[in-house]
Amino acid sequence: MSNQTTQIENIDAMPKGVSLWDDAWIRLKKNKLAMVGLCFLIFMMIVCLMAPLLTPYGYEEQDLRLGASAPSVTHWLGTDTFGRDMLTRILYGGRVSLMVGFIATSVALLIGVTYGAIAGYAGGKVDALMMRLVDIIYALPFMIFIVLLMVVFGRNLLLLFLAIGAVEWLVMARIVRGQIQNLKQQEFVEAAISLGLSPGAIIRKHLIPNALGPIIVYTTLTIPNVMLLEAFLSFLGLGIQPPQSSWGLLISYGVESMEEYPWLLIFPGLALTLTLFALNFMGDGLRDALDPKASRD
Amino acid sequence: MKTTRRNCLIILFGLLLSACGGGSSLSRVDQGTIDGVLHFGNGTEPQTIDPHIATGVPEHHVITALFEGLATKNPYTLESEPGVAESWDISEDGKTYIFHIRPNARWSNGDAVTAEDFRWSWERILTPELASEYSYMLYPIANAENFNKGRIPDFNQVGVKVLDQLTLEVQLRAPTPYFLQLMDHYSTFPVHRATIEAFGSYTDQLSQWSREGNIVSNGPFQLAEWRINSHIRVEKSMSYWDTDSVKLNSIIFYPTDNLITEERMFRDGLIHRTEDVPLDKVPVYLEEDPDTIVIAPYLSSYYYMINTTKPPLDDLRVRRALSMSVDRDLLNETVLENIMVPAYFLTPPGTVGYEPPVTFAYDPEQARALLAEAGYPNGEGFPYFEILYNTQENHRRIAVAIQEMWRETLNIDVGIVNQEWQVYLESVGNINYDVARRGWVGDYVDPNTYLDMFITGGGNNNTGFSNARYDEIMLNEAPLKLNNEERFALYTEAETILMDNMPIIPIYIYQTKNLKNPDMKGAPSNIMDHYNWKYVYLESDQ
Amino acid sequence: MWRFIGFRTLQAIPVIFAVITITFFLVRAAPGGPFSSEKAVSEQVKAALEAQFQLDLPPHEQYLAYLTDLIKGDFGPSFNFPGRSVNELIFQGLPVTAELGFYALLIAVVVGTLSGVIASLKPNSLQDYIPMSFAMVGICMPSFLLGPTLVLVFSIWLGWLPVSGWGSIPGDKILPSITLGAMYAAYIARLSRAGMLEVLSQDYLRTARAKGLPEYKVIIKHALRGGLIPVVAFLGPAFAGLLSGSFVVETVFQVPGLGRFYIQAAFNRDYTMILGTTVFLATLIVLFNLLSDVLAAWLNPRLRYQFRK
Amino acid sequence: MALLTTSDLRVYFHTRNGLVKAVDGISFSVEEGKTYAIIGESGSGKSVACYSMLGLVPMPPGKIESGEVWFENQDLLKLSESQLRKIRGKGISIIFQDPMTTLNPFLKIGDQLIEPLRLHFGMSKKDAWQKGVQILEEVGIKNPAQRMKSWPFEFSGGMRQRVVIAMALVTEPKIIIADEPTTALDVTVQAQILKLLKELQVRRNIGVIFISHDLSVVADIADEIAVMQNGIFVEQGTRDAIFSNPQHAYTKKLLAAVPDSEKTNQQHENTYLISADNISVHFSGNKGEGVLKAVDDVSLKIKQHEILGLVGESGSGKSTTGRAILRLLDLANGKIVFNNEDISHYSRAEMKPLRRQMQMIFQDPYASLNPRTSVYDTLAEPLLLHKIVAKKNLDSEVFSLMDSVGLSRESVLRYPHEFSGGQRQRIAIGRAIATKPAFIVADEPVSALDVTIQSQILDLLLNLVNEFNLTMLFISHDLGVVRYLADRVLVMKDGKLVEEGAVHEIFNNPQEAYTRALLDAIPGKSLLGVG
Repeated sequence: MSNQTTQIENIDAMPKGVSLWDDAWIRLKKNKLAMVGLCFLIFMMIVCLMAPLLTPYGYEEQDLRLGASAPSVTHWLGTDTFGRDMLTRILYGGRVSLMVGFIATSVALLIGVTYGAIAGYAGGKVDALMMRLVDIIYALPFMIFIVLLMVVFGRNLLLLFLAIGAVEWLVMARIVRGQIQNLKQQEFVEAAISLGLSPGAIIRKHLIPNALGPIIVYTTLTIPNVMLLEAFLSFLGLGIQPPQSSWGLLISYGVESMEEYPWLLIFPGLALTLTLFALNFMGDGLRDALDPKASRD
Repeated sequence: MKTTRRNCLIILFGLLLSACGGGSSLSRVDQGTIDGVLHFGNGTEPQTIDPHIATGVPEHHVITALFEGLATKNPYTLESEPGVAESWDISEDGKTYIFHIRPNARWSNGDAVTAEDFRWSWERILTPELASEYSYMLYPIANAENFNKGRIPDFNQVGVKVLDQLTLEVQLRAPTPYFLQLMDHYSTFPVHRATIEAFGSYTDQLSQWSREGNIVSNGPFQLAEWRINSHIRVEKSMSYWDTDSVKLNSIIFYPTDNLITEERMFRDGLIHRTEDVPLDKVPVYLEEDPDTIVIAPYLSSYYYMINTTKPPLDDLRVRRALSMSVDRDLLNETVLENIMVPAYFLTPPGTVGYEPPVTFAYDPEQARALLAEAGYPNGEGFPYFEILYNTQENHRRIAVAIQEMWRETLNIDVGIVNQEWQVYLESVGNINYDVARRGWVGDYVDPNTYLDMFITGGGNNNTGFSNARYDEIMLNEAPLKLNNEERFALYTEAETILMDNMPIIPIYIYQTKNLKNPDMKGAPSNIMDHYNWKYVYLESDQ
Repeated sequence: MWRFIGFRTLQAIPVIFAVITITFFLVRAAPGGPFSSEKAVSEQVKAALEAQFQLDLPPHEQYLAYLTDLIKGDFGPSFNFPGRSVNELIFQGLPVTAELGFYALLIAVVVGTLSGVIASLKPNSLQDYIPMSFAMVGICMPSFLLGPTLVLVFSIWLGWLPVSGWGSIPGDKILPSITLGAMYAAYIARLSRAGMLEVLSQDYLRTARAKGLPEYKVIIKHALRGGLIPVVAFLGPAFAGLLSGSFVVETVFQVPGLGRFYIQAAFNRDYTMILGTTVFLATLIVLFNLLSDVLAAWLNPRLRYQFRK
Repeated sequence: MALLTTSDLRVYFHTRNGLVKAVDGISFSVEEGKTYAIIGESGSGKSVACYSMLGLVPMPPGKIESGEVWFENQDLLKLSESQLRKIRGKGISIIFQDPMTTLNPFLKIGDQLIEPLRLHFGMSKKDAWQKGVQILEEVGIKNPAQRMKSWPFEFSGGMRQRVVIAMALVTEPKIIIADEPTTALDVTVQAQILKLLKELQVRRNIGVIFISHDLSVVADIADEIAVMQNGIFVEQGTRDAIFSNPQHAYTKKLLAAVPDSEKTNQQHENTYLISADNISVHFSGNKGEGVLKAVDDVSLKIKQHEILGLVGESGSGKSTTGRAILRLLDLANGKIVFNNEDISHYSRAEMKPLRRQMQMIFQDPYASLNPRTSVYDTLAEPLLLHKIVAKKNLDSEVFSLMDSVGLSRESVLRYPHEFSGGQRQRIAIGRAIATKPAFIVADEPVSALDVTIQSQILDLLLNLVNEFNLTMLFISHDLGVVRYLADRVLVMKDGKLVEEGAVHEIFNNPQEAYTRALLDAIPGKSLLGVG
């Protein structure tokens, strides 16, 4: 009973809802660069989502006689060779790219972290076996694999995510495994074992949180890869169909006419680059925020 | 440790020095013009230069430099000219050809080119085990098809006979007006028996006989070097019978499958001629450098095939509605940069005088009416279908534009699918598509090369189209006609049947577009995109 | 050390075997055969063609025959380039790609470590932000964009370097090397910055300073070695990646390298060539991973010591 | 004559969180051949004071606000960086605390050793190498010519510290700053190093500034002592004056922190809570090397409510024994009985319910706490895992645990790095007692802590043992600590038990030479009157 009273007196120290993430959020809010990045990302997402409200054009709406026209009052970012409004196409393309970027990366993250953590923690033969499997998948001819997938399952977005995740998780698994291998030597892991925690709980609660730094950094590097991979897959025919587009595709088409119609390359390129920069700043900020040591010196 | 470090430095310096070294001297093409070396952008990398195995245009360019058939074509008129044969006699019924081989025709190793060389070569290409994809080019010869398909085992029954060392007699199964033209197609070229047999079985596709150092050929040039994905260099042959007419000292063929790179190579003075031009560059060249861009009619047709076995596309009204709502003029003026010829027919107009019938026009009103008649007023309830194309930028552009035209005109929802080449071929071959793009390049200058595709069950029909009268014309009536007038009348009837049934939506007739350095002369554009290398020469105008 | 190398090599054998097996059946399962053609080919021709390339045998016999040849070091004939063996094609493309990869890696290492080290010396200053921003751009910029852009600037506008080619015109190796190396330079810059930051906080640098060593010697002699270990560990996979991932650059610059063979083979369903290059690259990946482990061990005396025992 | 005179030295740090006056006006001088000791807890500013004299404090955020440091007729604080460099390592050398991190792991010993010679005297590599061999020999490294070519990791901690000392001496400096040079070492090694340092100093007539947190360490070697707290010297004087007549309260506290009392023996019930019979633990070495017998046929029994001390040098197998008893390691053979239950071959799942009964406290409070887990989560984890409290009572239980180990409740949301070493060890102890275990293995729980903190933690442990009726296996290399806490002592060497007995028996009448050597090594015996 007496404890109860003390607790009520100590309102400030109420531990309710405490987690590394809540704490990280508080720290993240203090990091200006990261917050600028985050705001930009949110802004991008909102703008892309609200695209139909923001532009008077449809993304598929052509004006063949107009063709590729430079930025003007009616078309702020110009039009492509079909006379389609670039701003509209970039906004709609952003939906695809952002979605692919986040979902496919999440898939890669989920598989890679789980797999790598298990291999790293198990060690020994299990580890050797699991990592050899990674080597094997890594060496397979990716394009053939994708085409086969496409034929067996047909073309759909889910498959696109799966295909991208299937490549990108490999490196993630390697990185996480290395981290876990180092971390599991630490005394606090032994402490957790001596408390009686199961391996699963140790991995989840003690190992992965401490490997978050490299995981986040690699994740921010994965997202651009994923977005470009989506463009490649869409180019091959798996992925999105015209008249839909994505930033990666817009850029790859833009490259082909970069001398004649530079705006077809510059604007989608800018959208992608700025987003990736914002993501990078946010990633760095998040990494620091998730490391309790980094920010309160 | 020390030495490796220094090596690294040297390499770095080397890189820097070589960076500064460029730019000062003449460009590669200017130097080439002086030296008589033609730098030729050749599209994709040739797979082989064995004339009996090769398929494709890049191979054609190289093989015609290395080999020569009985007749060649004049690049200006596309008339047949004497090649290895100095003359020929054609019988009254048009079914017997006697070729007189010139006595001074020589292989590059000095051997004489004989009638037997041709007989043996044709036996080779027709031997089923060789599995030549172009063996059908010789089918006009009596019994050639039967031999090729294994129905008769004895080549002596095929209509090719060596009368003497320099005289070859060919019996056709029907008068074939374009037969002479085939004599400069590489499938009819002679190959050197001793060489081939020295490198193994004559039916072995994997034979090494056609490799540099091994190959013996009879054309104006000899193979000097072949580095895959880098270049093929051929050099003037001294043993060629007409070597004095050959003006180029050497031709270097570059694989240029990346259009952007190819165009930049041209601009940078690395090649005299490109295989193609990116569409976006066309208006730029037309305006700034009209002398270098060449746009010329080409014996090739671009159309959409329709799977006539699949609802709702099995309904003729739907097919006609789709076809009538494609604004070919607008498409050509915008997406195609105004360089193609809008088409309402399959056969390119003016093919040896044949003019295809025009049976319909762009008519959105009637298209909508037809669709309504088929049960889809204002496109309502029209099932989703997809346009299939093989992965390539221009095909995508056309598909995107047509997709939008159909959406706007007919208010129907159409998807676009692309597949890489091999998958696309399989889909089309199995008629596993809704609507698919296709381009067809004529093998020879005659409407027959187009119209015989659509006979029932034809290997390239791929649409499910079948019409008894059409088959009758193509298989039985037209081949027997001796004069073109009668033949063309039948062809007009056939093409009208085809367009009335609309298993294909014609879109445009190709024109070739490429860049050519003004120094490159003697290479006029023609509808076969054919180069007769001994006519080609380099001369600077300055 | 030799024991370690031997052990790893033994481990690699089942990996490569699995890669061969899976790829062998994968390519045959994929749609589109090596001999699909736009013009219809008669059944007879098709059958004869398949006989030419032994595709008429049952799959398991094809597989066994392939393995038998492979053990003899024969990757078989290319389907796409009749008359050429896969061995020949690989050994024609490999030196080119290896040279390109070497230059690219050289550029990546020099530029990457230099900017990473410079950035790490003054973290969170302009000296840090500027090279790191470039690194970020380098990572975001796909080579299909960087290549044409560099060509536009340095070849078309400035006219300094040739547009394409490999070894035929002076200076034609520079742009492909830079294009290929840029992304790796960016990665290395980030890695070396992180590695250096870690080492720069180590006590033994304080020891070095306490000896009176000037700062540059502290960095070069004491900090670099530890700080660049992550870079070295990255080099193996990076070089393998350079070899297998160079096809975009090779296509843009018309470089006759292995990467183009690989992608051409994949598009043309050149079964033997796909298999050959895959097996070859898988072996290289294993080899270079091993090499970089050995190199990292060589740099890290503790590991080296363990190997020796 | 004073070699170095420092007056009114002030070093402030301008951090984001405000101004930290690390050194706030200290003055002292060091004489030739004498040792000047600066004593203080971690964070008192003693290291900053010394490093700032040589410009080795990062500036910014550090800034020297005032003061003069005279050495060889120049004011070090006014010298440029390049002038200072000529003094560093030549006129004044530093021996750092942790020999494990002070040496560059990527360079051979010899290369590091001759670096200052080549730098300051421009000696040829050959000459420098010879001199390096000499100096290694002088610091007592056998086979020096060969050892020059060794890597740091091939040396034990003590040997490394000898190398570090050699590195400091090799240029024959006038002054050596020894910054806690023995803190990271075992007591026996510490004694050797201190002796060596003293000999060298006398032989070469060097002035030494000796920094330490442990008064007993400097008891034998210091000539003058300054006691530092919060950036100032609270007391300065000769050794005798400080020890015999401490003036400042803080000095007295430091003196009192030396554990000197012997635990009064208690009677225990005769039931054994845990017993280990002939246990062995083997580690498989690299291939071809056979197995390493870390624990070799050890038997021990611990009675209910008994504290059993287990002593030995690093590598003697004492930690492995502790872990084996908790079944954190697999046994090669032998039997462990806990509460009449044979747990020798229990699986992980079978062990789980027992885990709440048996806990462990680790040596390094920095490594044993998950850096990303707040105090709250650290303490709540065992409670939730073993379902000891309901969710709604969790907060109060965590708070009461914090009370028990003397942590302030405000810090419940903080992360380990925000705490000092002592506080961290309190968290770790809180985690260990959270499940109200019957048995705890404490593996060197105080050896990483400052002396004053050590005594606090020891007191805490003792209180908890009594309060919660704990049984404890207390592992330490420090006999002084064991003596203070344990009822009974086991001495281990090379994986085997060498001696066993009640505390006072072992201390007053050791039977084995090894035990005697351990006892001799206890620092500041003059203060304690032991042995």
